[in-house]
Amino acid sequence: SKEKESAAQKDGPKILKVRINADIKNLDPARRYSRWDDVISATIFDGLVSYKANSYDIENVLAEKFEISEDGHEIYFKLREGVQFQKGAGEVTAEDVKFSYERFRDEKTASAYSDDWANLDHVEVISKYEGKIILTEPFAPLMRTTLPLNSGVIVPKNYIEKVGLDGFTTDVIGCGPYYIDEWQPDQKVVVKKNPDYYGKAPYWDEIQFIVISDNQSAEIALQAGEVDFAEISTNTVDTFKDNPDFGITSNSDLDYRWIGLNVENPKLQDVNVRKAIRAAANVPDMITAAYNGMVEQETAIVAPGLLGYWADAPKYTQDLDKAKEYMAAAGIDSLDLEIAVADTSEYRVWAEVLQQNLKEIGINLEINSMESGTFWEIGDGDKGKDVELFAMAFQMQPDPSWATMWFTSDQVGIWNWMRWANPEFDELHKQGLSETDDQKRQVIYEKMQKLMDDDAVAIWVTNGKTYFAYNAKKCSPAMTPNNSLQFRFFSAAK
Amino acid sequence: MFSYILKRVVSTALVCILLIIFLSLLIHIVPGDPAKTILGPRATPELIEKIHTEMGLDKTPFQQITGFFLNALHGDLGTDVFTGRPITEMIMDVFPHSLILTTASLLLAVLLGIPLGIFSATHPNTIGDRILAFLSISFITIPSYVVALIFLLIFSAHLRIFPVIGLGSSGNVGDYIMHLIIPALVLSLSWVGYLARLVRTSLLEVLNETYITAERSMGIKNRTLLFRLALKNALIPTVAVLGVGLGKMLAGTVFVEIIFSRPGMGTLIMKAIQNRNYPVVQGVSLIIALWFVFANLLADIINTRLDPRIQIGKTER
Amino acid sequence: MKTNEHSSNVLQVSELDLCYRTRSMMLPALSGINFSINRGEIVGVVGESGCGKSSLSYAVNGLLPKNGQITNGSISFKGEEVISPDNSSISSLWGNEISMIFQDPMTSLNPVFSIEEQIMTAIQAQVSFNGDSNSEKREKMLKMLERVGIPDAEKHIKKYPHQFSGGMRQRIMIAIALLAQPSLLIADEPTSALDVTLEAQINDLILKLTKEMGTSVLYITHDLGVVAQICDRVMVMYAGQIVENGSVQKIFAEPKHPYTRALLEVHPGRAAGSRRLHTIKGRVPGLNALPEGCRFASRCDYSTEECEKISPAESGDVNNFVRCHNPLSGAVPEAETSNKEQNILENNKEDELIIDAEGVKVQFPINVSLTDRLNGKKPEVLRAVDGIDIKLSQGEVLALVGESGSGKTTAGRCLLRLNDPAEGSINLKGNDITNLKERALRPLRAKVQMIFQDSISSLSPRRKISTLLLEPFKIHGVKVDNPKAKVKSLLEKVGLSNEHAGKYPHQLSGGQARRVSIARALALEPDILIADEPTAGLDVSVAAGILNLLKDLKEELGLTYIIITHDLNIINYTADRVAVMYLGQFVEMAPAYKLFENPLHPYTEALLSAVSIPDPSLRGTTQRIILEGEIPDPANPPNGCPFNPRCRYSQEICKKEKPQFKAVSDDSEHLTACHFPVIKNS
Amino acid sequence: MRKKKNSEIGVLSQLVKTPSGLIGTIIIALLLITAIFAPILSPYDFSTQNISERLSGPTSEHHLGTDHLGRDLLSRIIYGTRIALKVAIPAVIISLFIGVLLGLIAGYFGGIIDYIIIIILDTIQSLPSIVLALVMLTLLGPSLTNLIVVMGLTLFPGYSRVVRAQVMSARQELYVDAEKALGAKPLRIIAGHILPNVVPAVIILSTMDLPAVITIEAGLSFLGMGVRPPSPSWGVILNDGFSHFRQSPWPIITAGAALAITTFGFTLFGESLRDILDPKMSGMDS
Ligand SMILES: Nc1ncnc2c1ncn2[C@@H]1O[C@H](COP(=O)(O)OP(=O)(O)OP(=O)(O)O)[C@@H](O)[C@H]1O
Ligand SMILES: Nc1ncnc2c1ncn2[C@@H]1O[C@H](COP(=O)(O)OP(=O)(O)OP(=O)(O)O)[C@@H](O)[C@H]1O
Ligand SMILES: [Mg+2]
Ligand SMILES: [Mg+2]
Repeated sequence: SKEKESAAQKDGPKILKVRINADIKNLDPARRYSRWDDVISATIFDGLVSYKANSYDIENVLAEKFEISEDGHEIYFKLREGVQFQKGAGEVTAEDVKFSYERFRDEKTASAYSDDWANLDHVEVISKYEGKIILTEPFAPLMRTTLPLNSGVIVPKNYIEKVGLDGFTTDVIGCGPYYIDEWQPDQKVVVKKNPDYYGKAPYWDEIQFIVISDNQSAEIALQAGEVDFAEISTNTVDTFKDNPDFGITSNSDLDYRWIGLNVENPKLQDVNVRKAIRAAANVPDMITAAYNGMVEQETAIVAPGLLGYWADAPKYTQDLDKAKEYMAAAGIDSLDLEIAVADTSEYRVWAEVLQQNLKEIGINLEINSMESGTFWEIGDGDKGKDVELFAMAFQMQPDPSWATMWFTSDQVGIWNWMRWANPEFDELHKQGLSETDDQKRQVIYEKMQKLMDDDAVAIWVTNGKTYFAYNAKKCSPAMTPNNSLQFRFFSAAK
Repeated sequence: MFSYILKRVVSTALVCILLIIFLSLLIHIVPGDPAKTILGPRATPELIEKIHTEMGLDKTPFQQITGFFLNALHGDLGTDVFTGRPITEMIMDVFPHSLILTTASLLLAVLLGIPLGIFSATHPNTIGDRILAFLSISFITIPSYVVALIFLLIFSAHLRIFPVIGLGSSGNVGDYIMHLIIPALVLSLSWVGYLARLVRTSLLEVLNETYITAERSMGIKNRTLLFRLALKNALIPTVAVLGVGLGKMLAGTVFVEIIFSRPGMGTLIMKAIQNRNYPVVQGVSLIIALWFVFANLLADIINTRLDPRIQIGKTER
Repeated sequence: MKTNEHSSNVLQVSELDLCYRTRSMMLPALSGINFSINRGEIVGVVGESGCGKSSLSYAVNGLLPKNGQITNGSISFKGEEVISPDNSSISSLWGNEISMIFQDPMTSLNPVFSIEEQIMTAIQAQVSFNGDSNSEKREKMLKMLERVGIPDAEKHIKKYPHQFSGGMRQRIMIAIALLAQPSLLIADEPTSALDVTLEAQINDLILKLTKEMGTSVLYITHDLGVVAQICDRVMVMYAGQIVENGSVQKIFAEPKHPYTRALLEVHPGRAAGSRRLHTIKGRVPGLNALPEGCRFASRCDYSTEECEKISPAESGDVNNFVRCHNPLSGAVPEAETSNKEQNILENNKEDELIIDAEGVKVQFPINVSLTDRLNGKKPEVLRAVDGIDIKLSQGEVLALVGESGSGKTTAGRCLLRLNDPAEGSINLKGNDITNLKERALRPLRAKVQMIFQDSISSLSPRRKISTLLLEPFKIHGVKVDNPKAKVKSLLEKVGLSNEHAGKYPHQLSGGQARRVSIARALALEPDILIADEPTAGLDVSVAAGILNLLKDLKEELGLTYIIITHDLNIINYTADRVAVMYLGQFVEMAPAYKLFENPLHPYTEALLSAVSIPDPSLRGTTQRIILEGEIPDPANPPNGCPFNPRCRYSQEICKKEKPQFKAVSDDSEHLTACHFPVIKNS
Repeated sequence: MRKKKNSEIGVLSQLVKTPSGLIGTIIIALLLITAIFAPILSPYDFSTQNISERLSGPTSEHHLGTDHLGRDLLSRIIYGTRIALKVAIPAVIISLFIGVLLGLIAGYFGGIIDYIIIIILDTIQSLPSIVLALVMLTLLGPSLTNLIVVMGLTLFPGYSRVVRAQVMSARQELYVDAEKALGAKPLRIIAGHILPNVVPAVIILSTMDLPAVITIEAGLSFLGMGVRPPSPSWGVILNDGFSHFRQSPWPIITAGAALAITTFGFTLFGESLRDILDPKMSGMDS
């Protein structure tokens, strides 16, 4: 039957079926919410520049020319001529570029990604195809995360002005290799090859993104041939590895996941207590139990491979003697603590392992697992002072400032749940944002991470690693090193 | 009939009002912010405020409730702030799938349960009856999610006879039905047991009635007696129970839909609760409540067809 | 003669034994039953409750309950043996040769099918209609329905059983049973759930139709009066045996078995005006403890040592025998009578009225559907009691009689304010209680008590008898020094032994339960007692016991009674005055003896003539007035005189004008509401 | 007092006479024993982890295998019995208390009070209990106590309805009129005469509700809304097992079986009890 299938594919359209973990919410690049909004809109929209297949290297896409001024305040671009938006929505012009970028700063758009364009002053239109992006200050992440990704894509100005914001949520129009064909809420999203695409035509004629929220179900669907490509859980990697029909691809994530310690809480004010906890925690066990050992231990907030990765960071493993020393130094021999976790299996396992670890140094850890909605509120404002330990994961973009921005002192009571306030750290963060020299930035971010380490405010667990399994007889995937799936570069089985 | 329906409408309206009041109050006390829950650290204060305004969380509960009802009367249950889709549309998209799933499983239950019940009632206290009784109780008591988990593995991972994930490709009726079979079977199992027992008891009861003896004494043959004269009486309680079953369909579908990744009312409300997507929770709850009332009404009406003694309107609500 | 008998013999039962299997033992419900039924003969079966009358009918028609088993003997139908292990030979006779009418017409029709569907299903199954086309079958069905007295059958067959009254349903049952012109009809107490007037109608119908068709009837009843009226022959059953079998004339004239005689003696129809009713001591023995010798010995006034040891055999022919060691001879002696008139005069102290109710009306709201209400229909009421006056002095006994649904119970309940009067005033012992608050009424309740129609359900099911008997004292805060002794004395007062104190109500028999509720009502020594149908559903002997008790209590305690009943037989014995109710109104009121002698209202006249008297010689002699039709719906009473549609004297004026309730002759004690009272020309 | 005991023994001895009653009683007895003697019966501490032995099948050391943290499954299942009963019994008692009270009030007073109560019951019942419980748990946050309270609040309408119906029909009964005619006050009638008639139905309903509560509790825990770790609720074991099914089916098999057997036992028990108590309390004979 496998042969028949491929035979049929030779005749009919080439269809790729991809599992997505959750339904799309909004495909408008400025108002996207989830990772799957990102992945799918990336097939529909093109920006001035983009990452090449399987890499962080940037190439021109819509831009014919793309130049950054010496002082980093201006970016000149010249568009390809004659590029058409899908579904007859007109030609791509510099006006569209201006509109696409400036709307991120517009209050009416209420973009969750407005910070991507934090330093945008305005876009100057020089001619129909030429323009300049004017910045108030140089902005290092712009080239790394804003322009090559979804915040840098071009949307049709005239069309959006015509249909209004509410008309541009799931029925979007871009100028990328695929156009949106059909959306069956909670079931699937179908994109089809854009016949008028100006660039290299993608291999797949049609991609169906099928919603399967549960990992187990997805794995079954993959085995049953109901999908061709799916994210799988670390627990089942072995099963697919042993099966020649399937290929596995994985990449370390950039996310950072940690157990935070609230330094403002009286019980944790003493750095020795925090260090004792850190020394007692058995992170490798957590990794074995929660991820079947399929991920790497994280040593600091910036992931390996990124600018700012701190290679020499200490890698903590359980050391009970040391932990007891710290406890003695703090002058306590027993303590009742509570860890707040959102109720997922992953965090629960961490907490349960930590519970067992801390028991050995006389700390009784209560696990307060709560439903995620409740969890997200506990760090708010002064309420956050009562938090003791918590398990958390933040998403990350490939620029170190994305990691450090949440732990400055003005984030206390917002996202800095450790309530760790360090003026030096704040200052360094500011510097890191406007510094454009990569080497200088590397020094800045390493230093920031050291500051965090000294104060023992977090037990870093893992950056995570995402595993995808795919039908090796059918397709061959492509993604950036941080797991951004590049469906436009997916090809036939190799 | 008319006054009966009017009465039902009034009490349904009261139920809905109370439900929405309950949910609206809940929104004001429940911890958790929809914006933060969905966006995590991306949620800026402005964005949070905007989402609150769009959800109407800045209004007083009274305004919320009245506003909700005024709109609901026009069939407008609000829009999902995150996708911008009308909630009515979101519900109408998934409702048929839940309905088909429930109906299919009830149908399966009727097709299997009633004959089994008749068999038991006509062979009381035989080995067959005892075995059926044991099986029925087992079917009734094993939680549906346990059955679902086990079926998922047996049928999909090992046997691979039936596809079980999702709804199947759209527009392909055959594929849809194939995807329906296992989930419907899982859901129907407890109903099979339940109906078998119910039919058994009520049929046995009916067979002991004087009128059955009287009819037997008129020379009516056993077959006619059983399938024509007794069964109709025995089905009256069954129909009422099926009505409740149809009305409570969500209770079962939540698990089945989650485990088999089927879109439906269960998954919709589950996700909405998790995301604190209040307008969706409200809208879905309202529809569920209305459906519940409707299903019971339907059962009542069918029962008046079956049982001439029940005069609609004279029965207690 | 012999050959003739054989050929005309429809049913022949010999040496039949029937047992019921129970967990602990086999209960011998029937033993050694011998009889036969001839073509066209109507054979009555009588006996107290539990004597095996129904079991006999089950055995004959093959509809035994699951645990029933024929252990011995034979039943042959028209010369053919019908007992077979799987019932197959008898079941082929069902509907065609043998058919049944059941006791309760309310439960013997399938509630979810229309009359037409039910009859047609039955017809389809019956071989005698095999050749007919469907329309012919329908034709026959309609004709039969007309014959049993369902007018406009075409219209009514679309209806469902619940839309018919009990009497109508029983007619329909009779129609179904006689459709195929069977040879044998088995009727198990077909009228005991019906009123006297309906009973007469139904029995007449059975008699008429079966005579026309030549159908034999096995007619089971506990009322000897009915037997005397319609049966050719009677079999008396006692504890699973036939103790006497013979022609009606002979047995009523000269009962040989002491049990037969006792049954005749206790019949209230014979007791008019007597000082004291006969009763039969003891109870029918349970099947699990049948005595060795004669089963009746322990209750028999004539029993000898032989009787207690040796079970007597049948002596005589198949259909003419007695099972007794010492058969009696001669007629049953007349009951002694006392002078009624005097009784009344003694008690009638006009000056002090203990009950004084005037113009009392009780109304129940009727659901009017909203559509009707929107169409301008006003909410209606059902006038259950429609303006009655009740005045009673100390020690007087008033009887309320009337057909079912005439409002007797409601009238009684209203006097106790269990139903609130819509109009009128109620004065009890000089207190106006018409609008009294429940709280204020409570102390008075101790002095006015009611015995409810259904005694078992008027006793709280999960309380022991002793608790129930002490409850009145608790409620009214009366201290009881020695509760046990109190319970004992109360039970003794109503003729029960102390062993019942620890039982629950459902463990009592109907008669015992009634006694307990009397004891409870009497606990606080009330002045007024309202007894609602105190003998309904009881065996005659038990009923007689209750009536004696009431009478004794009256004499002892000087109670004032209202007795509600539809059984005119018992009134003559108990009541000083009688009020006849029809559709919520009094149509006649008079001292009991005057009412019996000279009923003024046509309704009273008809009620009296429907009374069954256990004397077959009266058959055909007194002119029986059988009331046509049934009591109208009280929600929708006829215009003019409420009785006019059923009255044989009805004239134009009766349809228009409601007659006044007043004295018609110079006798101020005898009131009636009739335009044309029946005044005897004596 | 002694009398009462007798009658209870009477019911029990009748129960064990039928096969299903016997099986039900045995299962419940075993459950109770397991719950009470959990520390003695379980071979290990239910929370001790042994990461290196995680997800093993049954071995001579771990008779039912281990979970994803290497904890002994047998011990966890045994302690799970405690949780199941700890939630179910108080929850049923709460709903019984509220339900009976409201049912009595609605049934006895009728009219507008009845109407209001009925509407409230309708409202609660118009949402499936699992959804209602989810919504309410979101409000209160998952914890053992909250779970109990929420279950109690979702289930009480069942009792109210039964009690109300019984009271309504009891109110029509003659014996209530008879009490009234004797001059008894409403409280006496309700407490002394109506309530005892409602008791059997309520007892039956509550034995039938116990397995329902256990099922819902495990279901909520399965959805991640139940009790807190490391409490070994069967639902939690199922949930964890579901994430690691490919590696070891044992958590799901054992927890699923424990749940199935428990609900099966309670249902058999409840039904046999109903057969005995209903319609007349013949078991009360002395
Ligand atoms: N199915 C049965 N199983 C056991 N005993 C039975 C059964 N049916 C009747 N009996 C017993 O058989 C005896 C005769 O009952 P049967 O109903 O024939 O009496 P009956 O004369 O018709 O009484 P009634 O006038 O009350 O109808 C009674 O003692 C009764 O308790
Ligand atoms: N609670 C009630 N609600 C409505 N109608 C009632 C009620 N009680 C009695 N009725 C009606 O009032 C009429 C008189 O009833 P009642 O019970 O007083 O008659 P009765 O003479 O005692 O009849 P029976 O001989 O059958 O006991 C009947 O038509 C009955 O249907
Ligand atoms: Mg009988
Ligand atoms: Mg009455």
